[in-house]
Amino acid sequence: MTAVTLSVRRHRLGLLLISAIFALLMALCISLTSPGRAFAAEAVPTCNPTATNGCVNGILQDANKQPIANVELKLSGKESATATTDAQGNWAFSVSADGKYTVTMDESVAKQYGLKAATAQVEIEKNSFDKARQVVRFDKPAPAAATSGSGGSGASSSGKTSTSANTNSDAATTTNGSAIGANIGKRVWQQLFSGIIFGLMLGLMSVGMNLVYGTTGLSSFSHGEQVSLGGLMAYVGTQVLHWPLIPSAIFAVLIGALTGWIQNEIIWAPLRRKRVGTMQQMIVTIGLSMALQYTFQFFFGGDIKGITKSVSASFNIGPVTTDAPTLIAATIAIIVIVGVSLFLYRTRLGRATRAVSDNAALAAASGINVEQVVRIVWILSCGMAALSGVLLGIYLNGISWNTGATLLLLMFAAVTLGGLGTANGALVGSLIIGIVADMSSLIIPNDMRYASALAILIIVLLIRPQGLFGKQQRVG
Amino acid sequence: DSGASAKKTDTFVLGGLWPETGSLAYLAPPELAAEKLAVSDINAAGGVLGKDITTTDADTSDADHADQNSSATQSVMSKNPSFVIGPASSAVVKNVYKTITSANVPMLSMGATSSDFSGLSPYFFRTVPPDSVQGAVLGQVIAQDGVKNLAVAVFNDEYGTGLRDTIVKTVEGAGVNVVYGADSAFDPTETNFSSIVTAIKASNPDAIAIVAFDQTKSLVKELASQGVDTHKLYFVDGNTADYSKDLDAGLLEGAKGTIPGVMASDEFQKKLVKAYGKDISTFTYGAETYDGIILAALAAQKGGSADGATIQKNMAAVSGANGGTKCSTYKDCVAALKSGKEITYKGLTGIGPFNKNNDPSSANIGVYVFDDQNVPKFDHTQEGKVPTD
Amino acid sequence: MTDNEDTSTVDTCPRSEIHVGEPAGEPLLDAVDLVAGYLPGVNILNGASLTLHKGEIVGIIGPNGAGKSTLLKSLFGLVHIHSGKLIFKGNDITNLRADKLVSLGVGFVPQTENVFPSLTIAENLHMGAYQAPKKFNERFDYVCSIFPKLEQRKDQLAGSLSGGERQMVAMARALMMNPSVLLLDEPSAGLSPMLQDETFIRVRQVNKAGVSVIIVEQNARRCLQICDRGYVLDQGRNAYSGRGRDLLNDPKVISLYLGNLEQEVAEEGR
Amino acid sequence: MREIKEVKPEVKPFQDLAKWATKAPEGEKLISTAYGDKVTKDLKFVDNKPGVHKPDPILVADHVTRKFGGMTAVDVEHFEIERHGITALIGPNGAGKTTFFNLMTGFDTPNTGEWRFDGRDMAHMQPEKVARMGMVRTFQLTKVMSRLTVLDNMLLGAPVQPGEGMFRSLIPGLWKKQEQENVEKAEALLERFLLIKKKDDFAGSLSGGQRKLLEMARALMRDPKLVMLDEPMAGVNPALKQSLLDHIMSLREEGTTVLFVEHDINMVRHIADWVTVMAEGKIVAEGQPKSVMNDPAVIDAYLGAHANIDLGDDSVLDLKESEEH
Amino acid sequence: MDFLTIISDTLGELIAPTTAAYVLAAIGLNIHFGMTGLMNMGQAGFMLLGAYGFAVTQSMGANLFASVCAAIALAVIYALLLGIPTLKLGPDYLAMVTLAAAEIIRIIGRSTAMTKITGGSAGISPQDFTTQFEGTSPLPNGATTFLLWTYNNNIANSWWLRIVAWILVAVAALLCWRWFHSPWGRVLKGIREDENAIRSLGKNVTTYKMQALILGGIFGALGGIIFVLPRSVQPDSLGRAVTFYTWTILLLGGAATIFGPILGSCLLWVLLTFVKEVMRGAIPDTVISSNQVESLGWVIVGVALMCLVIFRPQGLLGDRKELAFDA
Ligand SMILES: Nc1ncnc2c1ncn2[C@@H]1O[C@H](COP(=O)(O)OP(=O)(O)OP(=O)(O)O)[C@@H](O)[C@H]1O
Ligand SMILES: Nc1ncnc2c1ncn2[C@@H]1O[C@H](COP(=O)(O)OP(=O)(O)OP(=O)(O)O)[C@@H](O)[C@H]1O
Ligand SMILES: CC(C)C[C@H](N)C(=O)O
Ligand SMILES: [Mg+2]
Ligand SMILES: [Mg+2]
Repeated sequence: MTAVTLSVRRHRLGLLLISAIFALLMALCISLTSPGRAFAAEAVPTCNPTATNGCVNGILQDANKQPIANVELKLSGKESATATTDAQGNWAFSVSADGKYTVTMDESVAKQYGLKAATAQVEIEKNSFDKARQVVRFDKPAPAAATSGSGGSGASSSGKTSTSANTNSDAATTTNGSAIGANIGKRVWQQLFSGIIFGLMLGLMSVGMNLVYGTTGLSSFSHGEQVSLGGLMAYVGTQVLHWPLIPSAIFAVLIGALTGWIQNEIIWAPLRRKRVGTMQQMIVTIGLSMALQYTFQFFFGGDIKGITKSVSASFNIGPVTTDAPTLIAATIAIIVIVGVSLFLYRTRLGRATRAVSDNAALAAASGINVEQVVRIVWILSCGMAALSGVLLGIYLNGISWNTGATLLLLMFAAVTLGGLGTANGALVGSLIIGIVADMSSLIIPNDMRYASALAILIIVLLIRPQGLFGKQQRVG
Repeated sequence: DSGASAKKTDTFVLGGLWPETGSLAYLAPPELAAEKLAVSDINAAGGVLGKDITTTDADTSDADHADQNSSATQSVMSKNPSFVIGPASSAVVKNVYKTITSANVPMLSMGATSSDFSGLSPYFFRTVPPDSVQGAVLGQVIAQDGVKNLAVAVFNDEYGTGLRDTIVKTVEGAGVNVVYGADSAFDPTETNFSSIVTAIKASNPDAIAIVAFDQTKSLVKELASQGVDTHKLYFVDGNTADYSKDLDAGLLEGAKGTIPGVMASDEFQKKLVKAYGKDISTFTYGAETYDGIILAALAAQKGGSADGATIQKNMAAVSGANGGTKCSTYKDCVAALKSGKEITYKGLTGIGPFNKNNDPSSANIGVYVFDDQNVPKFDHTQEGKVPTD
Repeated sequence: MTDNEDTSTVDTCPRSEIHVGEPAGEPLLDAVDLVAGYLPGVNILNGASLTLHKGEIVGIIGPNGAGKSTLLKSLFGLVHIHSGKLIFKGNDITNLRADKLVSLGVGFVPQTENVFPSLTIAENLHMGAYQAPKKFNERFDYVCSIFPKLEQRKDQLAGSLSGGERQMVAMARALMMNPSVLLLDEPSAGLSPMLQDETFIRVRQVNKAGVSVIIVEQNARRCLQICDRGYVLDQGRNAYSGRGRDLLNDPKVISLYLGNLEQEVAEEGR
Repeated sequence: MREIKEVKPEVKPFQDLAKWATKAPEGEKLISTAYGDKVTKDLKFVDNKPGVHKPDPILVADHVTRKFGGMTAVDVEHFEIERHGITALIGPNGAGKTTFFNLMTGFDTPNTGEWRFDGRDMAHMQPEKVARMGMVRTFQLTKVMSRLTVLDNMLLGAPVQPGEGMFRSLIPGLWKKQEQENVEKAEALLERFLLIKKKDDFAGSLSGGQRKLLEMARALMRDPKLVMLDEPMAGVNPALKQSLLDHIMSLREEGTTVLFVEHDINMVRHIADWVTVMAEGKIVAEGQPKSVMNDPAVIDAYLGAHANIDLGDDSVLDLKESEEH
Repeated sequence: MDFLTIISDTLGELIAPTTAAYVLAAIGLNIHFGMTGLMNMGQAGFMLLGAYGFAVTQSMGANLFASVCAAIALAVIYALLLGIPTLKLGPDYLAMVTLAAAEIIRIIGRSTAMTKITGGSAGISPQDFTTQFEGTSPLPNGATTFLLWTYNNNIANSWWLRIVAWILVAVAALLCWRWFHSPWGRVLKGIREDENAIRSLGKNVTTYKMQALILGGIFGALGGIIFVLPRSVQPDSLGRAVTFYTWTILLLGGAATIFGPILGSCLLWVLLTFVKEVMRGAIPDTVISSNQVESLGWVIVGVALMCLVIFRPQGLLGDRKELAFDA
């Protein structure tokens, strides 16, 4: 084994450079001539461990993350070398022998930059993933266990790590706790905003779903797939056919509406004619949902498809960061939802949809073409679902074969919360669900946020069993 | 030893459990290609015990389709396989391994990296090192890059939280503050990342480590749209993939990722594409799949029978636990075996012989850096011993 | 009112083809041997026939479950007709969709579930005028003159109305379209005596104004008083038919279908 | 003209009713009249004024009000029902009769008020408790269990029995006998109500009138102390109605008190011992049927001017041109 | 692919523990919906609770009987908590609340915060909770071939589990038969049709509904135990989809029938396996890739399900006449 030991005096930059170059050359020679053989420690710009060398490296920063350049660090132990930090504060030693090493720098530098320590001990073991590469960070607060030690060691050897890392992570979690507390203020507005946006998207889907429920009494489990369909069709438009976004979106909505029309003609209308109950129809929607979902997967695969590749520039409105597509999507959602509500409450056809839902036979007896009304409702509902799929795909940065399915429960929750069959209810319910879900992650773990939205649903129903906008029926 | 698999047999039936659907579906092509390639290489070299090997495959889908997990397993098991390759993800392995191992059929996962699986069962093998290794490497890379405040976004899954724990442990040991995600995780079925990103952003990290599968795309876009720096991201084997088709050029430039195993060589890549018959965008775990199958075939060849118990007994030996002639193709290895020698199969993955936990005793972790087209480019690899405790 | 001199004018079914007192001319609505039912294999109507001439009021009475409502529903396309023929103004309308019939000028008040419970009264009436929204105001005033309560309560949900109030809404809804043929299924049920009478009188009034009416009633005496002709339906078939007055006074019809409660009460009162 | 269609011989017109349309021979009563006579005697001396006290009340209500939004649907100051009597509750549509029923039976909660049934306070009592105390009602808009057979509908009306417990139902020995008795009783009632042929059909397939009948028959399964019938005869064929009135009267002799709402004045005159008139939520008149029916206020608000006029008469049409007839 | 394997695989589903687990869940749902008209859209919640109750106590070392009791107790408590406030809701609203409640259980069970108890999203591994059950098997070790099928006798997806599961099913079906034809069952059906009418007849509707909810929930919990025994406790594997499948099974077989759940479950899983096996065997990889075969399999099952309902809406054993009167 060839061990080259270089002893370099402090503050002799020239010599250091020369020796570094020399070492480099040597190392090159050695590695060229006899690969696989170890070589002595040396300073290198960056170090990655291999079978033959380990790494001791780090970045020298002050407490404000400012790099400290041109500081000399000394490696001692099995092998020794000296390195100087570069403009980014980077330094690295490549070592060849396993064993303990100590990295030191001038005490005065440590004092000057308020670093916690000027020496650090590490253990290198080339064959071990844990120890082949050791990172020494003098900016790290001294571990509690090491304060009594000799000036405190930066990165403790991994033998000790088990204890010190534990105390460390405890400390980290406590700081995390307070950090989260401080963060809440920053997050409230942003979360509220995103909750509203999400609520609007959800509203667009739920209103459509509610329309079908309101007219035919059918809870459609395949509505989620109609949403996915919209998003995926927009993806086809932009990424496969390479159309601009707007024609693609229109294409998606048209396809969505078309599927609404077709499925009404070939599935729902015949089922209604056969007087099949809504429970049974619901099972058909489950079947349809399965069939559609996996058809999407068949054609589009299991991954998430981005409708737009680009991410538009974000800007701030007050405390909220957002971007143009999000705002446009929200505006479209509002316009469509308001339009549909007006349609339901102000137009003859809208009233007819409610009449059909109450009593289809009587509606027919009043001269309403029930089939026509239901057809329109299906087209409208699926068209809206497709639109929401497009907007959602843009807002959530992608759509996959099962995006809609995962949102189905929230749609149901929104619709129920607002009161089944009421148009305004679906919107208000969606907003509540959206806001509660997003805001609750301020308090409870993020992975439980949908649980809070659903809990709200249950609480509201306990107080108002008919939903927020539902009307109670009289008995007797 | 009991059951049908104890009977000596010379027909080697290879069972395959693949993530053909679900959020890991993008990894199925390289694995299936590797299976085809391995089978054709083996059969070209005369098969196992003189007979061609046959395959039986099934799709396990995601772990949240547990029914499909088990029905796929059932379907493969019903063909009395000598050996099962797969499933890829830890969560699915957890769902199905018992059915397979209890029938004394050895199984080998090419991707399940959960640290908990070391020594899971004498019949469970893997050609990837556990996450304790990957996590350590990634953690050091993060620390080495001078990150002071790290956010970790992981999905709540066997693999996600396990890997997170080692990353967090490593980086904290190296002086990095974990400002977000040390003890939270998001739902694997999450589609709306806005509140997660808001929380991450509010915690002011210098860099973010992401442990997830396909969810990564939406998360990255959401990060970008909320104005978070996406050049300081750290990925893992579940998401270090080619994003050139999904993200704006340059969005990920400089981001890093780790993948256990070696980077597939160009030659191997070409072979895989040829065997698959279609273009493959990522080659993750192709080599691990290939080596796993070859090892099993060699084990059968060595033991002189293609039943599960025999294969299980000889897996460690052919991987080199007892030393012996080094050989790197099935053909050479079989020749060596036939001449009665102990062998050490040196495959594409460069892993060491199986240790007592049936983990590779040594392995590689590749570190990749994303280029301006959002394609991960191989940077360097770190090799080492896999700890056994 | 108890003069039952001429019972011979009442037909029992086998002779039902001789329609005494039947106005000459083309029938407006002609149902021939209708066979219809709800479930496959179970026929409720077993060859019921009925003729409505222009300007007539035709009453249908019969025991419960005889098929009166089923007959009306099948006339209106709400129950599938298996065999038989339905002619309206010379055109075959067998199994024609209900909304088409509405546009042909047929109105219908069902016996049960005859309002839209989650719509307000005004909206219910809007639905009545669905095919002619322009005429809404004019017709609305008209029906409110019959049932003044509707005007006061026009924004109340029909689902919260009392039984009688619902009945008013149902009747009013059918009148909104200004139909030329009106099919009424027990329009007076649940109404107070005063409104019952009022209803019958209004039926006569609209009839005077040119609307032909088929009315099913259990308030048979009142009904037969205003009917030009009446049918007695039993087990899905015509059992008797004849002029309203004649049926009213026919002892057989009385004992089997009408009862004599009224007379009894009247006697008690004396 | 159309072909002659022959009636198939096996279908005799209306064979069912013929059996029941027969009455007791002239001058004879079919049943004992002890309770009836007592009630008649008792009520003879009661004043004909609203809210009057009665000798032997089974139900006493005080200050019961119910508001819907701005409208007061029920506002009953004091009201009593005579035990074993047949009391008719009449009044214009929307007077609050059904709402009053709902309040008394626990299906709705009043804004104010208290009432006692058989001496027991009934406020805030659940409907099922009310029924179990012997106060059974029917619904104006019928409620039948559509996908249960008519017989099952009837059996559900029977008092709670051991077989209706979750665990006891597993041991048929515990309930078979009582079940059999119930079936017999139900069949007898169905026969009376001309529904026996429909016994095994789904109740959902009944016609409007048949549902009314079933509803009433079901309420009688329990032998209630007080049965509250909400327009039981609306839509029932007059001949059948008449025969059922005798049945109602016979109920009294079995100890049942009857309160009914009805718009058929003849029926009220025929069987009611006492008539109460409600209008706009208030009780406006009470008394013997004859006197109440002749009260001009009642005639004005409820019976109408045409009550005794033949509607076939052209005089009812306020039309100038009456060229017909 | 040889035809015999397809057949034996497919028919294997007939006796699979999962099939039995679904039967039990569907029997529970039948008591809820078929008899009482409770639209329980959260049967998976009962199953998950049962599975947790069993597996958590097992992994803590309780004995088998205690664990089963714990599972049942959890189901009962959940039913009470859910029922007391919600049973007065209308059917569609009840459906939503149960769906949401089941989802809440799953979300909480899988959350990182609960990892210590429930194992978080990773769930509980079989070795932690199946050993005692496997230990109770009277069968000899090894595997047995019976007719077409070979399974291990005692371990995991074993004959022992199959025997226990189907005995449970038989007992449940017998109990249901007794209940359905008793006055108790009649009251429940009455409630299904019109609870106000039942109230007016003096039956305590809330008590009956609660009894039904608890009873069905217990069957659900038992189904949950059977469901996890051959695999692992994985909260996501007992999510909404399971509820949907259970509904499908119930309506496929015919609601309010005794054998409907059994027939429905067998049919659904047999069909599903058959379609996929045939596709896997019959379609060459060159036509469509093997993962597309999988999706296509699900598509076909979805379509088949739709067709079954469209052409036989009352379910295989249901009564067509009942459909004429939609509640
Ligand atoms: N939806 C239905 N399904 C099956 N059978 C029905 C249905 N509706 C009515 N029926 C049956 O059809 C027969 C006739 O019913 P319909 O309603 O026509 O009688 P109706 O003469 O109008 O009697 P009512 O005077 O009581 O209203 C009855 O025997 C009834 O049981
Ligand atoms: N839930 C409710 N909401 C609003 N108004 C109601 C409600 N229930 C009843 N009403 C009103 O209260 C009044 C009394 O109704 P109720 O049903 O008691 O009348 P009724 O005397 O039974 O009439 P009818 O003879 O027509 O059946 C009616 O005007 C009705 O519109
Ligand atoms: C295929 C891999 C991405 C799977 C991952 N390593 C896991 O254990 O779940
Ligand atoms: Mg009728
Ligand atoms: Mg009333």
